[in-house]
Amino acid sequence: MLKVENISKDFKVGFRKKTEKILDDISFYIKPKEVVSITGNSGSGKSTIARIISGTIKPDQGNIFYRGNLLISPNQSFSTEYRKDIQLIPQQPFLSLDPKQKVGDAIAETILAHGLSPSKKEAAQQVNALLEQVWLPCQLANRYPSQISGGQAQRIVIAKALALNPKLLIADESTSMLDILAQAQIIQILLNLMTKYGLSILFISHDKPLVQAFSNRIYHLSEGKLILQNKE
Amino acid sequence: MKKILSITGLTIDSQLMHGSHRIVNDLSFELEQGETLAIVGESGCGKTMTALSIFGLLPENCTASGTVTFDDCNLLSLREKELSRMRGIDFVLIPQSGADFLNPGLKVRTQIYETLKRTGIKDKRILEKTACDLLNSVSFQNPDSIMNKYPFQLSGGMAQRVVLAMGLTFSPKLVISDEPTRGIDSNTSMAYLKELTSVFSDSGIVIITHDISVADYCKNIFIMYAGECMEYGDCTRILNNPSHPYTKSLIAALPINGFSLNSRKASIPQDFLNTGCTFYPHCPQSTKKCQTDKPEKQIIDQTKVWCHHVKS
Amino acid sequence: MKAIKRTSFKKEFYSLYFGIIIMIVFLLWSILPGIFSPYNPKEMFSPWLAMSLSHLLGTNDMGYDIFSELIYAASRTLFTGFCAAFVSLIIGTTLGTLSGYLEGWAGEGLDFIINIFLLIPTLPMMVVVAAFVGPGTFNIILIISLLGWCSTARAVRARTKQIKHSPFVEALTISGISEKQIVLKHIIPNLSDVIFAKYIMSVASCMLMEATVSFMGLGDPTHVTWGSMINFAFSRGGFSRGVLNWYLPPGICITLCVLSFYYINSHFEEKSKIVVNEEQSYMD
Amino acid sequence: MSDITKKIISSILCLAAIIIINFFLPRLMPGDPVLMLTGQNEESISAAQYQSFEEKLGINYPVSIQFKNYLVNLFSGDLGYSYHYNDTVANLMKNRIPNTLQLAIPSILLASILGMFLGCTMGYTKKQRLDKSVTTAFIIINAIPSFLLAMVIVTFFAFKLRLFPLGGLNSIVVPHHAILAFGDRIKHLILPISTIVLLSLPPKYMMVRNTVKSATKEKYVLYAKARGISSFRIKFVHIFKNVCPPFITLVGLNLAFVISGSMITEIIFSINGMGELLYEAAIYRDFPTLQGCFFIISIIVILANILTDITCVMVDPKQRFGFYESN
Amino acid sequence: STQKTIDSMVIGTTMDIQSISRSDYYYNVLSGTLTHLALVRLDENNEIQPMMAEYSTADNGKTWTFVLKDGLKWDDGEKVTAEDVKFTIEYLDKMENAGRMDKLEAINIVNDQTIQLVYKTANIRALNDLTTLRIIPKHIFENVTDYAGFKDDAAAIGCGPYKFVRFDADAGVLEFEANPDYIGGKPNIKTINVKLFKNTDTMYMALKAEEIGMVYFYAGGIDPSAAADLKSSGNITLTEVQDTSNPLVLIFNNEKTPVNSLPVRQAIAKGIDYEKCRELFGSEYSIPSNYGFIPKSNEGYIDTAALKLDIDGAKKILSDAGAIDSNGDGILEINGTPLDLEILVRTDKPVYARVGELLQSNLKAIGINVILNSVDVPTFRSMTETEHTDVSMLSRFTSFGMNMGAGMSTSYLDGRLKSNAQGQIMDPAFASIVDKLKAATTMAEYDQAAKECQEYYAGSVPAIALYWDVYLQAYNSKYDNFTIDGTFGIVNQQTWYSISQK
Ligand SMILES: Nc1ncnc2c1ncn2[C@@H]1O[C@H](COP(=O)(O)OP(=O)(O)OP(=O)(O)O)[C@@H](O)[C@H]1O
Ligand SMILES: Nc1ncnc2c1ncn2[C@@H]1O[C@H](COP(=O)(O)OP(=O)(O)OP(=O)(O)O)[C@@H](O)[C@H]1O
Ligand SMILES: [Mg+2]
Ligand SMILES: [Mg+2]
Repeated sequence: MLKVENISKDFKVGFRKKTEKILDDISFYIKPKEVVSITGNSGSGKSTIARIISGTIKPDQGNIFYRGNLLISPNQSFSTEYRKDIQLIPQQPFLSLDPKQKVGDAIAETILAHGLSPSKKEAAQQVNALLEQVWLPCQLANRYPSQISGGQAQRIVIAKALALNPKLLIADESTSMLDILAQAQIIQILLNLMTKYGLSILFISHDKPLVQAFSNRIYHLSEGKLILQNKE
Repeated sequence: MKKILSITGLTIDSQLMHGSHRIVNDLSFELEQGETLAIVGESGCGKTMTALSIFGLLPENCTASGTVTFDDCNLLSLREKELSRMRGIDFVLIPQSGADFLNPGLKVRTQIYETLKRTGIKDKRILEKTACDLLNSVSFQNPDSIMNKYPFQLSGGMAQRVVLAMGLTFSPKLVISDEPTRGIDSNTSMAYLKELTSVFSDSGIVIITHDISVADYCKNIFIMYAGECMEYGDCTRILNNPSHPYTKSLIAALPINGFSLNSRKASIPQDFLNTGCTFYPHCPQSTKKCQTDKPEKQIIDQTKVWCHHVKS
Repeated sequence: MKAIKRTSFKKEFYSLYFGIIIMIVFLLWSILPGIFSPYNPKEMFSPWLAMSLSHLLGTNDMGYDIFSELIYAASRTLFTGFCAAFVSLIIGTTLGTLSGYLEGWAGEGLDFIINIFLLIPTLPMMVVVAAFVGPGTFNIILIISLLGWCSTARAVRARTKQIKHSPFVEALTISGISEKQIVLKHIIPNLSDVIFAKYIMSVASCMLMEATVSFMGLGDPTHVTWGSMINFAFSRGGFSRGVLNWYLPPGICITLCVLSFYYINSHFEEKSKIVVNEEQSYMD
Repeated sequence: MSDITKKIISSILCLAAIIIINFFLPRLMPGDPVLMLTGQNEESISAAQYQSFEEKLGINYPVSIQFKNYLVNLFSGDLGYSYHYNDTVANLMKNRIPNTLQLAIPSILLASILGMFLGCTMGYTKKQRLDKSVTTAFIIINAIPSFLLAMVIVTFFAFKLRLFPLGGLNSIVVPHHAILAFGDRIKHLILPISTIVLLSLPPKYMMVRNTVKSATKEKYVLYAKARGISSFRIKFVHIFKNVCPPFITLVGLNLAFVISGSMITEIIFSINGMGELLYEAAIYRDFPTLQGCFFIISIIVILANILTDITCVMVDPKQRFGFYESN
Repeated sequence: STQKTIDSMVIGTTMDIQSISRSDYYYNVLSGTLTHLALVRLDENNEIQPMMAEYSTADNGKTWTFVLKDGLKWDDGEKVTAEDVKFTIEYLDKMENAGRMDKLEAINIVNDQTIQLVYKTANIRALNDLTTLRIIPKHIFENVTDYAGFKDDAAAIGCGPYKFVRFDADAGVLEFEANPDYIGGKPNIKTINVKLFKNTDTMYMALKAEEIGMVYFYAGGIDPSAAADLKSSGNITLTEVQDTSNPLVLIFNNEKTPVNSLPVRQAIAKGIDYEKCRELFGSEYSIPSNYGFIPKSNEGYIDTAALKLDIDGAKKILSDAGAIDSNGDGILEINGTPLDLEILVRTDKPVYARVGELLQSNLKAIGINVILNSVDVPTFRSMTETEHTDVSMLSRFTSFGMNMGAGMSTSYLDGRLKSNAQGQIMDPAFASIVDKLKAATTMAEYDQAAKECQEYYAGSVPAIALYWDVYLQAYNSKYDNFTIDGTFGIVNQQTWYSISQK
């Protein structure tokens, strides 16, 4: 479904043209209904991979194919027609919410932007359903990001991604701020969607037991290289 | 052992447009010198708010009542000026989610240095060296290049570790660390916990977490649900032999136990139930009594439990 | 626990009431000046009368009743101030946001336009424009708004650049929110602090700009506004005679007007930070 | 750094546009370009004079040659000749720019520092009442017409209290000793500078206060407090760093404002400066002087623009590291 | 105790002096009171007196002979000669386009000190023009081609009672010191500083604060609205100077409707509240004006009927002329066209707008609708002086301007003149009066023509002087014994010898 070929990425550091190689010739693939996990030390470049696939930064080299079509390359930016299919759950939930927008509106906005609901009223209902799915009371929808807790923010971000019924979900440390129960709940939702709609997941996490528990393949990222690890 | 912190009847209310809403209800616990306490609870149950209230850093629309006794003075009644003198010296907060909490406009170096300067170090070279040591202790290989970066150039875990490192600068009596290990691999987080307990061996440490393995590391554990205390006592005893139904379901949901979920829905009730146990709507064992009466504190094996189903 | 705590907000209301009352008074003045003013503003009494019951604020150099003049000047002043500030705000925000948000030559091009306008020194340009279109309220609004938007645009541009680089905008792109919506629904609300500061300040400046324009001999002296009252007081000896009751009241009116506007707005700003808990809004 | 190169290119284009406007405006405007360019009117000019002006200006050459001459003149520092002042425009400016700068530079510095200081303090403070009263005070100041404010300042400090002189830049008899002469100048500058500072302070204050106010809700402020960082440092280092770009832009803009906008102050304080020159030139339609002022102010604005943009990039690390360039 | 030697005095002025170039209008005026001399001057009774030279005339004013006084020296020590006078006339004609040479047939230098001007036509008022001809040194200027740009200190060399010392543009100060070699002897004040203000209010404050000794503006007084304040401040004396100008005039363009009809003009003249005008706009010494237009202190003045408010009279004139209010809106119509009087006012002088408002309310009472049309200065100038597209306007006639050409304000009002004519009288009767004025060879002949002219004004009302002002000049009360001069007011060459200090 998604094929990543020979991706490399440098980051600028310092004033002159000094750069640092973060990703070096990365290749992997994700099949439909598959959970692929990436682990690695902190700062190894996992989030960078996620951001490249979701189209917010461009790779320096390499191509990414989605369903056989070229999705991203150094001189092709993410084409909007796949926006709905590939969703990222970012690592820092607070920073990725508009401080002046109520969290419920943030979800409703995404739904409406993709025409997934005919009217605002229905969008509101969908939002409530989504919030329930991620174990949040619907009153929370009326709060601003500064008025919710870390875990709640993380779940809002997840709900926002799920709202679009994506085909590929990139979850970057998505359960790191959740309690065990909520985490289990989210994982179950994801597994459900996977069987029902053929969702694939790129799961980025540190939590070894968690990763072990439900992924099909595990990659380990270290010093810019991606190494396949067999499930133990 | 000397008592460092003792909290009784801590209640936090938030002011919203159409009235007030209770976040934390009647919490009590205490902390001795050298003790590590884990606060565990589902997300949104009020852990961070509890920590913030101790520091006097609640958001504008929230107020705390009750008593927070630290060093023989009630922190809740202190003025902002006195509190700000104590913050970072007498007690330290290590916040949840480092990247959100670092100033995006300042270099890591500036932010570490200004923290270090609070402890009285002036010399540039000593500053540099101490900062490097600190960063090393949270498994950074090349501290110097990290210090020259801006927070947005760090990865999530790196930012978290920078914040942890900053937390280690002080020699306070009380440390509250809010989900310290979020987004860090387990080796680093264990190393960090070791460092934390050895650096602050004389202080009281509170670790807010949802990671049972982290909680395992602590002496006592305090289990919260929706702003109220469920179970409080020795850590190993509670984890191995949970008595409260909520604690039981927590442990059942661990990945090793196969994500098993008891019937549960929305996480926190928006209004506190004046009567009855807070957990009863989701409790597999709930009875009529749970709905009407507030559970009393029970003590089993030196563990405090608030549940009708547990008999001492 | 459901008890509604209102005491801490009560005090907030005082300034709100103050603002609303002032605003209503001024609006009534401008809609129905005849009802409030004791005399026709062009009726002549003896000049330089002091304050008295029959002439609340005395009379001016021409023997006009100052109080009546003050009331009759309200509509034109309010209109000029709010309109000119509003138009320049709209232009400034639009161009500023776009030039800050757009990448590449589109952004640079807009920036270029802003710079060109910035380069036009307001004063001589006003002289030239005033010479072509002639003095008059509408023309003054036109001139002020056509030349006054640049500084808003620049400040907005700088802030937009900053916001554009924040992670939440990145997150919005990932959610597939169109650029248009990002700008309209997310960037602009986050600019509100800059924009509002600008607007508050420019309402008053626009009201006064007219006075300055006539100070330079470019205004339309045949229409009274608060600004031109001050200007007349200044140029017709009101200042050297120390006729406070002539030049202070219009100044106070301008200030009150802006203050009331500020108070009303800041009240709602505060309010909006405390969340509506009962009803759900979902973007309407 | 390519951002800055782009900036410089666009500034050069801007300058070119200004030059072109400057050149064509009098030639395209209705009326006789010779009269327009000399600032004369028909009655006061004889046929012979007209002819000599025409020759001097080279109006009857083809436009391309005129433009070439204009450029050559411009780059050799010849901004034209003002027949109203009977002097070259370059000379007029040369005499007046230093006077204006003496007012402008201290005013800008003071206004920026004060605006930043008060704005940060009031935006950050929890004392609602203090904040409200200071803000109200600034709104009031902002609503005072500039000439009235200047007059009130003169009347009170110079006339009633006799603390400062009533106008001009020197006393009638300048003391001989350099230090005394300097003191004399300072004494004359205090009131006009205070006036300009008061006039340009409110917008800056409001901008900083509002942005700081919304920034106090950010999480990094909370953490800075938790670390016990002094509120001074939080205000002026942490928050300010992040609200800087729009502020710097505003300050940069102010440079142009102070140069042309100090007009009222210069008139009331009888100072021979650019503002006054511009005012007179506008009133008398002294086109060459207007053109010259226009040109010089344009250059100043362009420079200020480049400078503020560069500073913004310097201050905002995300821009500096081309955070967004990579996508 | 009064003393006759004064160390220094500061004169404050709002005159816009940019440089000491001879072409700087206000510096030129100022120099005429301090450093430079003209051949003749006007005294307080507006009569010509010798200044640099004694004069005599022959051929009914065709030939004028001037004998320079003995001992006149330029500040650099050179002698003043007849050559300098000749040079000045020729040079200024070239440089300033002064137009004197057109009128002259010859300039004959009789000897070093004697010069003869021969005019083409006899002109009994030729000397009027020479009062502002300030003689400049030939040896300095003969090589100066850039007359306007010549701002060297040498440009200020004159032969008057004072010498120019310095011009400090930053401080806005011009310094002059007494010229010990002056033939009239040493003036009473040693140093005179002229302080330039850009704003009248601060200047008055400086006067009150005794920072300056007096305020001065050429051909004008202090602002009447400030008079009361200055007077009450205790240390300031106000002096009256008889004005020979018309400070506020309503001028009609006789070619435009409705003011091309005589009854309308007459009705307007009767419909204005002159008392109120003086109260609101004039100084307290202002004088009610007459139909004859020319102020009292002018040469050739005759008494004509005084202008008075007479509403009934005005109404009667209008109804006799067939004006009726057919649509009942309060505005009269003649042959169906309403009496809309458009008055042009300039925006730089707020007082005109005020006067306009007064006229508006006055004339409404007699059924004439006034439309105020405010325009900026250049537009005003081009509309009134070049294009003559105005219907009527408010303006000010200066004393010098009124005396120009044939005098009697004809250069403002004669429609035959293409430029500067603000009024538009195309009437042949008026044209012949103007020609008569020009052709006068004796003062008696001139006065006769002047009489006819004023009678014409009174009969045909081409312009209305709203009042005749007496302007006020203010100085610190410690000074005394100023000499008053018709052209310059209290600052003039004679004042420096009479002034004293308490
Ligand atoms: N400013 C606020 N006003 C009102 N309610 C708030 C505010 N901030 C947080 N809350 C609410 O208070 C409750 C407790 O929040 P808190 O941040 O303490 O949770 P937490 O236990 O730390 O959870 P997490 O593990 O997700 O961080 C949440 O339900 C949250 O929605
Ligand atoms: N904008 C940027 N400019 C420069 N360097 C950056 C930037 N963003 C990230 N980096 C660097 O890239 C490296 C990888 O970052 P990334 O966020 O992908 O790590 P990660 O694997 O997600 O780590 P974590 O588990 O801690 O989140 C880090 O060393 C970081 O410092
Ligand atoms: Mg990451
Ligand atoms: Mg939390």
